Amino acid sequence: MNRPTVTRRQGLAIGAILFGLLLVGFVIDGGRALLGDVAGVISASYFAAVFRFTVPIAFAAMGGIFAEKTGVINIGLEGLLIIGAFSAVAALWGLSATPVGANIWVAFLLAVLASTLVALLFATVCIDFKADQIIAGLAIWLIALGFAPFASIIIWDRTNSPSVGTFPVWEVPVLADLPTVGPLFSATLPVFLLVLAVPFSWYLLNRTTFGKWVEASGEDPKSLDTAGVDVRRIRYAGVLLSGVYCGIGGAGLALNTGQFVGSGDTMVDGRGWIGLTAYLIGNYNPIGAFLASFLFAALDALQLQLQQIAGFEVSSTLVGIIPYVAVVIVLTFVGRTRMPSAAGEHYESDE
Amino acid sequence: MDRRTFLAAAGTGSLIATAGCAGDDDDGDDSLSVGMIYSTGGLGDESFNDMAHQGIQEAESDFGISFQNAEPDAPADMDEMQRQFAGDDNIDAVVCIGFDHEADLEANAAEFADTSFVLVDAVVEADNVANYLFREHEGSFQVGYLAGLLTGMEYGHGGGATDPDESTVGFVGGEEIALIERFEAGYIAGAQHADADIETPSSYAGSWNDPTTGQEIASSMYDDGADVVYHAAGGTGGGVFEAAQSAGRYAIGVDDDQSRSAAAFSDVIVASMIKRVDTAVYESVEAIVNDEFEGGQINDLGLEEDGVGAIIGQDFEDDLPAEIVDELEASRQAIIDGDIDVPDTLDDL
Amino acid sequence: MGESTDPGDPERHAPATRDVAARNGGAPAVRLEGVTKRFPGVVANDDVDFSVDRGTIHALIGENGAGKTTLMNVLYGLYEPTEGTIRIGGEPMSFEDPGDAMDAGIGMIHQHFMLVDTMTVAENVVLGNEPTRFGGLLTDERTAVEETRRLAERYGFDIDPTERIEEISVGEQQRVEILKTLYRGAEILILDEPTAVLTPQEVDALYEILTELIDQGKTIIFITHKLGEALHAADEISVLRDGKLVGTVPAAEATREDLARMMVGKDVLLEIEKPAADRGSTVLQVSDMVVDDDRGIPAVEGVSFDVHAGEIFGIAGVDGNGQSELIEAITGLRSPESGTVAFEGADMTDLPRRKRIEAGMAYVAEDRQKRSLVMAYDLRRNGVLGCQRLPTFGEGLWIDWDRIDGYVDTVIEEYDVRPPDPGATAHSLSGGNQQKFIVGREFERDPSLVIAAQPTRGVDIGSIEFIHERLLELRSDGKATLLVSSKLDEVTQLSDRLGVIHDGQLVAVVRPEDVTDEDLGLLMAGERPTGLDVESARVRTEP
Amino acid sequence: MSAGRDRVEATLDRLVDASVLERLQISLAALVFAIIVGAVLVFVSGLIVDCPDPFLSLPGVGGACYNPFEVYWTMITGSFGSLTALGRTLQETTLLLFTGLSVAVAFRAGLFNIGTQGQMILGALGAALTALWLGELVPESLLGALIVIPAGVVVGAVIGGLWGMLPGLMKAYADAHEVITTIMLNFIAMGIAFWLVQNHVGNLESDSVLTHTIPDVAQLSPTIGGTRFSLWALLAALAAAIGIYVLYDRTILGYELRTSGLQEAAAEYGGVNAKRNIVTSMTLSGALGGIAGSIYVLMVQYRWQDGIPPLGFDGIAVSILAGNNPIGVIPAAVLFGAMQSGSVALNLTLGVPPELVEVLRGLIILFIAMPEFFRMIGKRYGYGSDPLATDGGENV
Repeated sequence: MNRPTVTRRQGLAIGAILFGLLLVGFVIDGGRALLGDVAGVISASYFAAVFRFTVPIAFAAMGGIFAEKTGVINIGLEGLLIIGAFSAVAALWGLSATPVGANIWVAFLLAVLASTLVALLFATVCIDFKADQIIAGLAIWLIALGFAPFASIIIWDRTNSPSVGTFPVWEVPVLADLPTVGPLFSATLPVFLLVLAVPFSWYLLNRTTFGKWVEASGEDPKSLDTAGVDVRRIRYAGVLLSGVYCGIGGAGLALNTGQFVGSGDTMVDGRGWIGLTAYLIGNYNPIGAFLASFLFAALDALQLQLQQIAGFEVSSTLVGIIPYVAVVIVLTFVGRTRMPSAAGEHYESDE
Repeated sequence: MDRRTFLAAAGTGSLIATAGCAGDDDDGDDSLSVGMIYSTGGLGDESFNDMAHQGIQEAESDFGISFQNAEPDAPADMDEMQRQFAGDDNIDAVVCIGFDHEADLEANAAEFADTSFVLVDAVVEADNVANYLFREHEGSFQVGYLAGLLTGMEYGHGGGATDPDESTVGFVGGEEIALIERFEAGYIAGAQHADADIETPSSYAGSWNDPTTGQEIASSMYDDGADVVYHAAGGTGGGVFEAAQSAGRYAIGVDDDQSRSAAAFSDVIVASMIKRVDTAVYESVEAIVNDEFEGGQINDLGLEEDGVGAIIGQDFEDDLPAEIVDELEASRQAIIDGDIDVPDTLDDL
Repeated sequence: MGESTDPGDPERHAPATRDVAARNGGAPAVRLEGVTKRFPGVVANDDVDFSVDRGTIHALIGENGAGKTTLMNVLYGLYEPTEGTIRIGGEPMSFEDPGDAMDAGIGMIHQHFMLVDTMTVAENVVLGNEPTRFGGLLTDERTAVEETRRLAERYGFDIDPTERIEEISVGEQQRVEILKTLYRGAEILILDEPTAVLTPQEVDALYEILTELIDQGKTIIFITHKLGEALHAADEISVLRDGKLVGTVPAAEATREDLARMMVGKDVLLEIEKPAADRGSTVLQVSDMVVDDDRGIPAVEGVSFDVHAGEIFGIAGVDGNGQSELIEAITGLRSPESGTVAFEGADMTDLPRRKRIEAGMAYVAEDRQKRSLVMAYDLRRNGVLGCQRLPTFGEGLWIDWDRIDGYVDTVIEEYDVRPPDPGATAHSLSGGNQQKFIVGREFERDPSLVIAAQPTRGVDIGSIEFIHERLLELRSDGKATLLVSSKLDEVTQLSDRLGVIHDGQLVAVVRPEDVTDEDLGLLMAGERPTGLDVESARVRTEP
Repeated sequence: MSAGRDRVEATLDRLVDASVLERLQISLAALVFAIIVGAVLVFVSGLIVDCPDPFLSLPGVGGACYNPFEVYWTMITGSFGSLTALGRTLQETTLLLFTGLSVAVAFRAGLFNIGTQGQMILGALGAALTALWLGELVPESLLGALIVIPAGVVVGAVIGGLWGMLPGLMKAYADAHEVITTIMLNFIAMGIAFWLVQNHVGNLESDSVLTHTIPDVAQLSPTIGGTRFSLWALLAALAAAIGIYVLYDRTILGYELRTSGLQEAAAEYGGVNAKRNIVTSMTLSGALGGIAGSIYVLMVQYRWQDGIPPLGFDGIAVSILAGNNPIGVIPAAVLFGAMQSGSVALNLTLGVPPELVEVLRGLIILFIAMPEFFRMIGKRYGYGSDPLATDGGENV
């Protein structure tokens, strides 16, 4: 059996260097002094924007990690993000007609719930009905991609929702008033949740009993089963967690802007797929996945900023494919990320 | 009127059903029947397609015509829809909305020489096609000028206020195509007309349906001191308005009066660059009804024809300083008179 | 048919010296009464009674499918018995799941280890019963490591709790499995075929561990189909056949012949009768082979030998001494760094695998589920694997399924392959049937050279006998055979000449009848036995 | 008579052995379930929207605007109810046959090609550019068409094949999972094609991102007037289906391709260069995707234009519904073709959003993915084996 020859850290480092090179390769235009421009763009508010961009990608990525670590490959992350985004806006819109009123927190919870329910469907299909996980995941994506605009038209008579309201901006006392770095400390709920979720996820996976069970469930479910732990429940937990995370990511995306856009690939626009690439590059480590997500988001935001500098030619199309090129290169040349051994396989207890 | 209510009320058979199924109220009626084919954004885009729809609905009530709608999923569907309508004996005229129709219509106009076509936003030179183009750069110049004037002064009303220290106005585009660059060029020229040293950052989201990116671009522009951001980015523009509201700055809408169609943001939408697709559709139908249809014609609609223009947002109509309104009227007149030459590409700036 | 006892230690411990009664506080540790387990259409265990005294080792033997594993799974709570009672220390028990069995002090070490490769020894030991801190919020890793180390020291295991499973040897992994059950407080340990994957040295170590365990009061039941092992290690032996308990005998009083008869239900030829070799011309000549393993490290370092028509040339050695790489180089699955392979006089070192098949080289691969069979294919499609380009089975571009069907039918009939249904995939066949099918497919093609690697690994006793007969038949037909096996008795009984491989080198080529098992054991361990006249491989290639 | 019937039955038995029958039952059951769930969705949606005269009034709930039966009936008449409807259905069917076969070819060799969409997009661009270039050189005649159309198809197949070869190489020589790499290559292909057309090879005059329209001589002329459907393309697609069936079930190469994808080590044991064959399978799969793109350009769009429909993803649905059987791809492609074509009528006649069809498609895939569900339901019929989708269709 071929063991991966590259450790996580090396993989990450190589990945990071790679992005740097790609970035320079794509962006340099006629040998202009790039660095000065980039430095001019990078500021605390730039990073604040990057964090907002990172939210859906990193949550999808971490959700994907939990599902796949338990042995269920969840390729439907994009679909779950769409469900989360749509439900958040639909819930907030619908709540305004109820006694609850347009309460954004309730809407947020409902969206997470909706995404989790779809994840539950996916879990049932994969775990109890032994569906091929890749196919079922594709189905979840396609269903969400059709359902969200379908329901939008039913509800709002058009694929794009009206504006329903956004998360309030919270400021961390004192820190938000600091000069240079202040903007980093005023953000909306999803960003704060992200900052909490990354270490939380890492801890959950690496320092808790549940994390060990997750790892065992994905590496060698039979060992876990014979140790007296119900593999089925662990796998359900993993997939449901991916639903919760994608719900947060999707709702965070939509409620930051306050509307749902369902035309084309919907407003999620491939962020779930980038999440998938992020956790592969991050080698199933929540911190790695977050860093990869952050890197992609930073690149995207940088591209948008550089465009604003007069005379700067950047093809947003080409910059947009960098994450995908990166993951192909990483998978092919840097050495395979090590998939959990039992990922994609059904497990049936002997009982 | 609600779209489905309309469809149910009009009782039109489907594009396909008309070929096979009966149950149409057109039969025996010699009023004009129009086939409407929209662009891929579809109805409900709160701008381009909805404007066209509005125009045909007005024509319906004013002239007693009937019409059928077709919404292509992809440009690939347009050819077939054109042919379906053109080949349908019950349809007298076909209105094609959007530049994506151009290539297919070239072939179909020749093949269906007896059908009258109306093409909006592109030109097909044929005897049976009436073309409507808009000089979006002229309208964009106007809103750019407005933006430039606003950023140069201290102004506060509604949900925003300008920063008197900064002299910056931004532009957010959808996909980077020639049409949108026309908006951008006119806008920048207008802003510079107010102040030659004004900063005009612009950025393209790369998508028509990514409000998140629109929001981030606009936010960064506001952070960098932009007082006004103008968008020509479809669904992505929703994020621009959101950013304006949270930054307490101003935004400019596009295509229709977005202070009304996106009323949640009326307190920051200081103006919209209106593109009267509704008028174009209405007038083209009127011409056909009156037997004045002129194929081969290119109707180039600019400020002079009221095809484009700056329309002040509903919350700002009564509040904008009179001198601004006067300046705008003056520049409008200057453009009409040819005293100002508005560039339509970035290279001509 | 039996297994040799451990070659290095022919003197098995004497059960009579063990003071069983002293430890036996009355009731037996385990007692099964009338246990019956039925599956739809099958009776796996039929009214089985037996008991195991505390502080003893009990061997459960029987052929594959005799119901040994099912019975132990009943005892371990994986299955609920259809009828009958389980008593632990005299108390009747009813186990819903393995958790209940564990609570009752029963631990099971499965044949395939239940270990998570990516986790450390300590993490595996505590899996499912992790010590926690902060009210269960976090795993207490330090306690886990310390607890594991303490247990290992107490039972004399040499093991580092912080190493990852994927980094330690198979024997060590087995010790981790034992630690897992001990950690859970097991008093009764069930081991399923514990020596199947071990080297002779590791088997020795295992026996020592088992002895240590019973000295500390544990009770051990182990499943095996190796008679020698049962005789050597156990105090008592129970024999199962067709789900029924044939009898329980004290190991001291049993003989191999008795046990074999009990297992199979008829007399079994334990000694293979082998007519004298009728050697012909050289068929395979391997010279100075150097082969790298997957990591690029030389695994075979300058091996030379030849195989003649009408003889079986055996290669004995502990697994992982370069056998696999050598065979792959000969069969064309791996390119050697240097050296040559000649087949019937013609050099074929650089020929692709397909040419070698066409030249008449048959190959029973070591890992049948990975190499010799496509598990998702039915027997028809497996029947043509490797022969698809032979003119017998197709013309030009086309495959002739009718002819293949005929061939496969012949193999199934001649080699007594019993698929559950005619369209069954290779997956659904038992190991024995899979191997018989492969042997049939390869042998029926009338090859001039057969290479058989571990041909009876994981195969039931009946099939082993069958395969051995077929190998001897080939020999009588004048075919050349290269037999590689880590089972010492197999190579010594079948081979005409025997090469011993150690650390990538053929340390000796001997006639099996000239050497003792002990000497072979030393050779396999890289030692040079005193008093044995072992000549170099090259010299001994000619008689 | 009776002898003849026996023979027919014997043939049927051979062709449709038990597991094929099971596969068929699962596919049909999935279809039925998807239709039922879709009907519920439509009905509930009809309760939410407002309409002047609901077909059904539920006390306390309101009026139901959409009648599921009417919805499905409209889809049927909208796809088969007239000659032009039929033409559109067959046009979709032809394209889906190629993309479905593309996916099935890989699947049958144990490889999961999700990259047909990207292979198709690049193949389409190749075909469009070839047609534009060659179309100027050849005479405007049947002869010219016979040169330029095959040339376009071949170039599309080559480009699609090369794009499919990439994940094949990565799988064979770097062990990179083809599911991931093909998904990524889709995005990359779309980006590259868009960028090329927008900045370099397209019609730079136009506001749209498109190439110039290919000359008449390069266009596959419609068989049914008023549609863009060419019988020749359909026949070619059917021939491809049969050819692939024969390839995999009757030829040595087909056997070796399948074995290589299913179990690389066993293929090597069998004297097959498994790595090369994995690359071959993916290349063949990509070439079929490229052909789908070529046909799309030459028969439907007459140019490359941004916004090519997701025929490659639909191909996955087609292949899965067909149990990855090349012959089964034919009815599956007809079904999905009809659904696509019926969705247009749905929107126009009843105002039901055409996205309903996308939901239905997803539901069908979801149900097909879980044969166990149907086995649980139909346990009394004694279903046994476990046909996984990626077992190379051995149970098919």
